[in-house]
Amino acid sequence: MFRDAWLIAGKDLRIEMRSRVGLNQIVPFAVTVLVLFAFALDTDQEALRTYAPGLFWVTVLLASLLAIGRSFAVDLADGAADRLLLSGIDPISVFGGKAAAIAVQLVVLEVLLGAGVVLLFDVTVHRYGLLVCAGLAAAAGVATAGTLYGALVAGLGVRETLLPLLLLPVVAPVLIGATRAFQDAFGVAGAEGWAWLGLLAGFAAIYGVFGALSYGALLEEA
Amino acid sequence: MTHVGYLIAGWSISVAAVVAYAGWVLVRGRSLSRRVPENRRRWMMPDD
Amino acid sequence: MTTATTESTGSSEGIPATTSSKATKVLGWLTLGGFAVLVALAFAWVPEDTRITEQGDVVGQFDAVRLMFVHVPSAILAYTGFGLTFLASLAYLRWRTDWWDMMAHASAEIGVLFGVLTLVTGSIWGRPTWQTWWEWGDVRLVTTLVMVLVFIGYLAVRRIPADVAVKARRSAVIALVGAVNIVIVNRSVDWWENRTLHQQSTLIARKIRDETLFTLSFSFAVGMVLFAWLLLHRFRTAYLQSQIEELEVNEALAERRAEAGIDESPGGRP
Amino acid sequence: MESAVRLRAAVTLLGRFPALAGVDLDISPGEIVLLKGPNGAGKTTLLRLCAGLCTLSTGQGWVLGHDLSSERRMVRRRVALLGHRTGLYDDLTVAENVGFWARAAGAGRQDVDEAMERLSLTGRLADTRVARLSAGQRRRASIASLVVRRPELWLLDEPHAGLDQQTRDTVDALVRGAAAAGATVVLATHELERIAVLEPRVVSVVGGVVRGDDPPDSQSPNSPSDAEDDRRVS
Repeated sequence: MFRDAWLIAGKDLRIEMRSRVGLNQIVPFAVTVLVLFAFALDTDQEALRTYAPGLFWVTVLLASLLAIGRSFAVDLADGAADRLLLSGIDPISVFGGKAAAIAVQLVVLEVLLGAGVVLLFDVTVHRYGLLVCAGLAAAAGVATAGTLYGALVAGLGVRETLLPLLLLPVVAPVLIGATRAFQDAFGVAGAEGWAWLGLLAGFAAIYGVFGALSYGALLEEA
Repeated sequence: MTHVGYLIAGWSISVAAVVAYAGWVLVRGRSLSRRVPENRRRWMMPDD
Repeated sequence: MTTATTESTGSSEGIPATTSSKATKVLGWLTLGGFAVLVALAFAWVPEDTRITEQGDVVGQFDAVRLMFVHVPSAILAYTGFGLTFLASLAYLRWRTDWWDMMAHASAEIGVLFGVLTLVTGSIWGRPTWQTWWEWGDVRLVTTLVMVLVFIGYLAVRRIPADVAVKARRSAVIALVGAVNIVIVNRSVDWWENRTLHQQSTLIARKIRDETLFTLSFSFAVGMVLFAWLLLHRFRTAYLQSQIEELEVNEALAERRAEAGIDESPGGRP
Repeated sequence: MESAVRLRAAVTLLGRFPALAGVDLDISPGEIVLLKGPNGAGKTTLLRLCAGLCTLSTGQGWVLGHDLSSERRMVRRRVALLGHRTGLYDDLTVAENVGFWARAAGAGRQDVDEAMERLSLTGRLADTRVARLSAGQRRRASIASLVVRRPELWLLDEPHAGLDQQTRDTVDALVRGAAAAGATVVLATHELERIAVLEPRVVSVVGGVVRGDDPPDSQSPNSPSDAEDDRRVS
């Protein structure tokens, strides 16, 4: 099971490294969104610093929609999705593999965007441990929920517009939790960062289990 | 009576929305019913 | 609430082409009558909400309290609709029958209708009493909003032209995830900023007057009858839709067989 | 001995369109069956149904002994379907693609090398990204990633369409090889003469229905008995 998940994740990541869609399109898109936020907030350095955590996570969520959509588009492009069904790989492994690949991409995105936030919005990090853990847990949560919803809308023909509508309300708790944790880590508000980390981890766990259990039912048909 | 504007707005929006929805369902039900033979509309059948 | 238990006697001039039956007619008149009584109770019988403080000031919601009788039942019906969708989706995944799928669809649609009404009437009520149209820190408000959004997405999936079984299965999973999500959102918003403006369990604390309490209970009853009436009609519409689709498939099947040169007329889907 | 494919009044709906309108078909293990019929007759859907990728709306069906309505996952891992689409990832090389599908099927390094060799995908071609291949090369890579699975039932949908001479010969060799190894082959093609040397059983599909064998079935040696019929249906 883990071997197959590893195989799927490796395949997805290798494709992303080769195609460079993430590096050439998704990351620039995310940075553009950050810059637009700065314009919208009228170069008020203090406001930017205060809202940096929220802006950061809104940006990550928007960019994650692209990464999730792409993960499924790659399989659907030339019939590989059918072959995956025919390969006999356990759906749980497919779910795990795809979610892991998306999570890795999100972590890379977070690192790059985090650097952007530190540079552009002039924030200072106070608690590195919390920052790293919250980043990882949030990436896992978005990746598991995103993979589940990506599969839900894959092949329905309208996924580009449907995925945001379905996924964004569902990941709202991640936005709340991750923003609070980052506020604590950046020292802009005295939130209980570690408690919020618990929420993020719980979210990832629930969607991980739920996705793994229902993925087979979703893939059963063609 | 105070807050008359709020009261009228709240009650009338609720009534209007429910009436509009119910009307839509009824009209749709009628037009669909005409396209389905009687023996497939079980709730209108006499007891058998 | 099966269609089989709501049969009416057939009229001599053929069966009318509607989704009505004896049961829905009774429910319909009950709703109309109940609503008339509710309006009378809410506006003539229930006194305005006032209290006199120790300093002698008159405070309270005054007549705005009469919005309670549309807002609270709307919220109850919305949650009833979504709860029913959740149960029907679970039942669909277990037994895979169209009946449960149609039930989930019908109740989700009604749930969204009342969910939106809950938000709108709540906003209208909130303005005079809380001095705000919207309060982000309020748990119930934000939870309801997210829930309505999730089920609007659910209905969007249902509107996609796709294979019936595929759509039913995917919708059912969305409803289940949506229900789980409601709990997570509720908990996280509660943590996020627990400064709820809602009254905490006013019914139990007996802080409201008996007239108000009775009228509120009465509005629940009227709401439930309305819900049953809407659900029956909406379910039957969905049923008719599926029947039409089945007829069309049979027709297409016969055509296809004719194309193959098979003359025997197929007696419907085997 | 159970049949490789057994369909009884199989109906498959694509949306509301009955692509298959009641198919009865028996295919014995080791048979080579050629599906012929006009475009839109339902050949592709029939092959996808046998692969467990389409649902059985009504009727019954078994492939390699597995029920098509309840055991499709078992069916899927034992068949190979070569469809119109290649099932390859454009951004990976030929070797990576074949390697991925081989590992997904639990095949080893040896199988990959053998398959690549057989479909002449060696040398520089192996390390070329699929996006840069010609249509014929893509098809060969697609076939290689199926060969590594050692399927018991081959389902080939227009395997010759739009290909160069070399690839067409490769396809013919594949069918011969599969038949020689004892696998069952079902293929839909317009190029009857290429396959004729293999003396396949020809089944004509029209309007979503199998119209009987043509020419008359050459008495299949291991057609299932009636007793087995009853047991399976019950």
